[in-house]
Amino acid sequence: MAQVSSTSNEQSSTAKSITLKISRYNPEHDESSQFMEFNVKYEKWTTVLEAILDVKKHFDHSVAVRYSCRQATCGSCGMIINGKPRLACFTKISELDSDVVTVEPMNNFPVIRDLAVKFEKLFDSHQKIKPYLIRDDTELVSDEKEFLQTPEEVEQYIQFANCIKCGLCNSACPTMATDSSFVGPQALAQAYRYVADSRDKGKDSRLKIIDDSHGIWRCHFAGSCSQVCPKGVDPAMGIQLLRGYMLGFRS
Amino acid sequence: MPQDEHKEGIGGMMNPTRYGIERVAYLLMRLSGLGLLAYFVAHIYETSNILRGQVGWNEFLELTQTTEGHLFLAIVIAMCVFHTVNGIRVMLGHGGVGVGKPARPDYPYDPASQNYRHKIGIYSSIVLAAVAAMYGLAVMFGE
Amino acid sequence: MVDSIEFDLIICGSGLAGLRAAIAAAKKGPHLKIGVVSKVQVMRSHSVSAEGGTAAVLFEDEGDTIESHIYDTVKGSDFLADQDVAERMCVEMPQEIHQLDHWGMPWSRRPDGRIDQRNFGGYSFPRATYASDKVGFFEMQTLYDTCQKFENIEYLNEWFVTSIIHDGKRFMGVTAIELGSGTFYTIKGKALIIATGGAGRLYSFSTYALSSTPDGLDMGLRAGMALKDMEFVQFHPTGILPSGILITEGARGEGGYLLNNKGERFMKTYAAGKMELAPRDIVSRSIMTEIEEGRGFKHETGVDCMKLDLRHLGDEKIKEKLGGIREISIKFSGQDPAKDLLDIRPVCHYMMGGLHTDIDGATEIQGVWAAGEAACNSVHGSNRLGANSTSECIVWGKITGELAIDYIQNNTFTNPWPHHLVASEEKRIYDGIFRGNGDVNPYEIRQQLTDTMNDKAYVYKNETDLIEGLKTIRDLKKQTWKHVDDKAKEYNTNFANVMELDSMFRVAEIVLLGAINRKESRGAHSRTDYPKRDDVNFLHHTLAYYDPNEPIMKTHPVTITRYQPVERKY
Amino acid sequence: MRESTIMKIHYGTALAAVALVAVHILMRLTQNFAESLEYESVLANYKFIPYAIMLELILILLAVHGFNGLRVILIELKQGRIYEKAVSYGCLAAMIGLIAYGSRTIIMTNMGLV
Ligand SMILES: Cc1cc2nc3c(=O)[nH]c(=O)nc-3n(C[C@H](O)[C@H](O)[C@H](O)COP(=O)(O)OP(=O)(O)OC[C@H]3O[C@@H](n4cnc5c(N)ncnc54)[C@H](O)[C@@H]3O)c2cc1C
Ligand code: HEM
Ligand code: SF4
Ligand code: F3S
Ligand code: FES
Repeated sequence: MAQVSSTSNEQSSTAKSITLKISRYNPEHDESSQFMEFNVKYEKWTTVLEAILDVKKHFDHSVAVRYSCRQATCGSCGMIINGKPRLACFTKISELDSDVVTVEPMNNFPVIRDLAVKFEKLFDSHQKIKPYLIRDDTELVSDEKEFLQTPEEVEQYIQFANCIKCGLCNSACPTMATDSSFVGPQALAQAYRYVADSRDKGKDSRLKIIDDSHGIWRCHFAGSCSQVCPKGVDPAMGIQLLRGYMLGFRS
Repeated sequence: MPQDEHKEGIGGMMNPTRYGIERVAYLLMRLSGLGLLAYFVAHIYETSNILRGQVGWNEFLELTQTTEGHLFLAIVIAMCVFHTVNGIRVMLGHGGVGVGKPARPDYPYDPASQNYRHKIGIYSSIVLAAVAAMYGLAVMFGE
Repeated sequence: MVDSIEFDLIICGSGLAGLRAAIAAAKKGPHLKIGVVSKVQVMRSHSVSAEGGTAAVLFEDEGDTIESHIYDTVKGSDFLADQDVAERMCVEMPQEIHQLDHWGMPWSRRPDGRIDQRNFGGYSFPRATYASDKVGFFEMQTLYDTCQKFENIEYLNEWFVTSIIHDGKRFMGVTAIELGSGTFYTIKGKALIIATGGAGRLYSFSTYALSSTPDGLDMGLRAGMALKDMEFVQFHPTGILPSGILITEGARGEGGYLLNNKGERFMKTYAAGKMELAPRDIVSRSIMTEIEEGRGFKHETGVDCMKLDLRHLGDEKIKEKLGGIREISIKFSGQDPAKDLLDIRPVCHYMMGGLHTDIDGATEIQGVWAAGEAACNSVHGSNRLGANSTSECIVWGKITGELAIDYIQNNTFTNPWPHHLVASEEKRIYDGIFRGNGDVNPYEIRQQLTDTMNDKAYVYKNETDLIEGLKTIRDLKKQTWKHVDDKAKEYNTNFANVMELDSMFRVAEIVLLGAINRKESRGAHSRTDYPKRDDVNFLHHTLAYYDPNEPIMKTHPVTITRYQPVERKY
Repeated sequence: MRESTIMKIHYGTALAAVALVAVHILMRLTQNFAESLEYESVLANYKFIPYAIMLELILILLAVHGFNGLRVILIELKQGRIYEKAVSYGCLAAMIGLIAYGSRTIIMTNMGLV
């Protein structure tokens, strides 16, 4: 019996096309980055990631791009699309409303090649703010049950727990644009995520860590981080609430 | 060669066109802060002329009592008002006031911290700054 | 000389299983060096996509029992599960849920602060522990973040492991390419845990991450281990069109309906007792039967589909409990579950099979364990129940992590390093693949391979289709696709993609051979030409060993402790 | 000094300055603009001790606030131990310099040394 198979690759008659401009750059070999242009067909649901992979499959195998889940949960595919940091798999070509789609590697991250960037600094900053529950009894001893936590208490931090570490916020933040030592909105929002968790007792030690000359004070509430976050994390809110503790507005 | 961090640089930091009014406020806050600092230093120097006696003071005063001087002063007034009013907004924000409450985000995401309260704050600082500057001009040129 | 680094324990794969193993090992062996090697950045692993729940018995005070969890699992498996293994999982699970809670997992809660659970397919009690509909994501986050506490874990982000090095008996190390720089490395180690996840990208219509290819399975296979029960591929009833992204079973667990073009809840014909919450194999078959009998819909892409109705749940409940799939369906399909019916279709979702292990997750090579979806310890038999997979990952992650440390601490390691094996692996990938030539586009071959799997080994299978599929795949394999056009060393994903394709061929062949050999219908393996389960001839596991010409197929007995096979009815 | 202490001072000086600058400007406005700038009236103001003290306060507050603001901008522009030390001490020196210079004016005028 015929069982219809692949769907995403089929082009129906409604297919339109755009010019996809991909920034190409291999720091080991090239002086500077250059754009390569490709003509790609798209449907109303085609994402920028699919378009890039289409190019990789059929026109130029060497395009370097990071991707995995294709459903906006793994945080791999952050890049600058038409001037703004976005997830390639969560941006449909049809919603960009433009005949030319330009993709570049994220700003404020060193380029490995083409669209792929190094994340070491983001991971290090994340680790630095102690992103885990701090209390004596985190290791379960046989028969213990859960720590109780009401749905209202969950609501205090769940928003910030949605962070997929895509780095878009760090790419948009104006402080990150010039300050290599800034911890960045991603890590600061995670510091708040754990501070706001009713099970956590590590507030003081975390506040100490981010109270640094390149810590939380380098955020000026520009809000760009929240505007580009694809998961509704709203790092700007978390950071200001966290700073509220440090200024003594909250306890 | 140190690794190129691919930072956006000052241009990216200053670019006010991409992320809405909050980013404009950020830029104006910086510029007005620096402008005021420059004015402040100049102002201290200006007033020190009083030590040179009435003649010295008046000499110096004449230098500033020109059309350009008045325009400059109007800008200083604007910067001062903007920086002060927006500064109060920023301080409240930094303390966690008016930045919204944490809540489960629902798609399409609309960050609560980028809310109308702060937008109104920004717009009113701009408007107040403009009004103050105009008032200043009216007083200065109204002589 | 090949660059070399060294760890005590190597964990290949950084999904739920890999990270749980890393924590268990780091705790047990605080002075040992643990390396987590992954071809994606550690927390980008496929596991973040798991949506619906993790099964565990938490409410014995309200009538749930471990016994019942075991029986549901065994019955769900169509009696092919090893029952001692199923028991182990169900017994260990409750405390793992609480341990995750102690590490910061944001479980959804009841008003009184206790962890909440929801209903899932094939269970006789609501025991899928959930965190909205992003269970895997939050579990990965909790494990990843907890890993940050341990100084003896090191992360090798974006290292593509290509082979396992052993001296015939005992594990010695692996070879890998650091994708960023393109350097070929040997990573020496005393023990290895394979946690490379499932291989669902063998199918073109799939819920899996694009990185879920069978590299790990193939690596083990080439190293001499057996793949077990590979013919059992699970098709999830509700993959949304056109992308194939999963709409979690939790959507039906919360009360969603499946509708045919007559507007009927057709599941009443097939599983009146459980309706939409029958196990996945049954629901998927029911959907395909409905479609074949003309009661389906056509999606605008021309594909047949069925409808999932969540409208009666109401906007608020959908936002609260199914926020993730709400986002997915609005964004990717333009359908708001509170207002529209969702277009869904059975989709490749899970591999019951994997590297043959015993109940402890030990493989046939000393010093190598396998955990998670890459392993087949036979807990799921021929059909996995929803929410049991993350449970498996967590339980065997912990078990293997601890056992590997025991092994390292209780043995001495002095064997000479087999340089020749590294040399021949280098030759295989660099001469055989990187510098290979040919003019056939490997990406198109990959597309054809996955399309073939979709067409010929989908929900319903039959001899003709399977044999045709096998022939197509063998023909494709002979074409000249083994070449890498991208000649740069740095971040060469083209190279990685062709290596993935190489492994896909070997594993696809085993899936099809297993399916051809199993002339019965059991669980997810459903043959129209042999529609009945045949316990006389086929109540056994399938094993496949590597051979350059054709895989060697064997069988392996099923462990039955307390439940004798009976007819499976819901 | 801890960064939080510095920044608390930054906010504190800003707040205090709001009040004082408001008084300063309001007092200018009580008079006609041109008149207010006349030598005699300015001098009279300086000689009025409470007003002189207020001017001194404003001077200190704004110098501290302004130069710390400058420091913030500068350490965000470029990083490095030596550079950041230079910026911090440079701003501190400028701050002290400006306060000293401004104080000279105020004290000398107040004491009638003109
Ligand atoms: C969409 C979806 C939803 C699901 N929802 C649920 C659910 O609700 N409940 C449930 O119980 N189960 C669910 N499952 C199943 C479950 O998510 C998976 O079985 C489980 O996450 C597998 O985890 P893992 O740790 O074994 O492997 P994975 O998370 O798949 O990780 C594999 C790892 O191996 C690495 N790797 C692979 N090859 C190589 C190589 N060559 N070199 C180096 N590293 C390599 C990868 O980089 C990755 O880190 C779902 C599955 C899917 C597809
Ligand atoms: C009188 C009312 C004032 C208030 C309420 C005020 C408030 C603030 C606040 C809150 C900031 C921090 C902004 C941030 O971190 O994003 C700031 C920064 C700054 N202020 Fe003021 N200020 C005032 C007056 C002045 C004056 C008179 C000067 C000049 C001497 C000045 C110079 C600066 C500078 C240079 C900065 C740094 C700019 C930046 O980081 O964006 N301020 N001010
Ligand atoms: S806060 Fe948002 S933008 Fe930043 S890393 Fe997390 S998910 Fe990405
Ligand atoms: S963009 Fe940057 S300045 Fe603060 S509010 Fe966000 S971190
Ligand atoms: S591919 Fe995972 S977030 Fe885009």
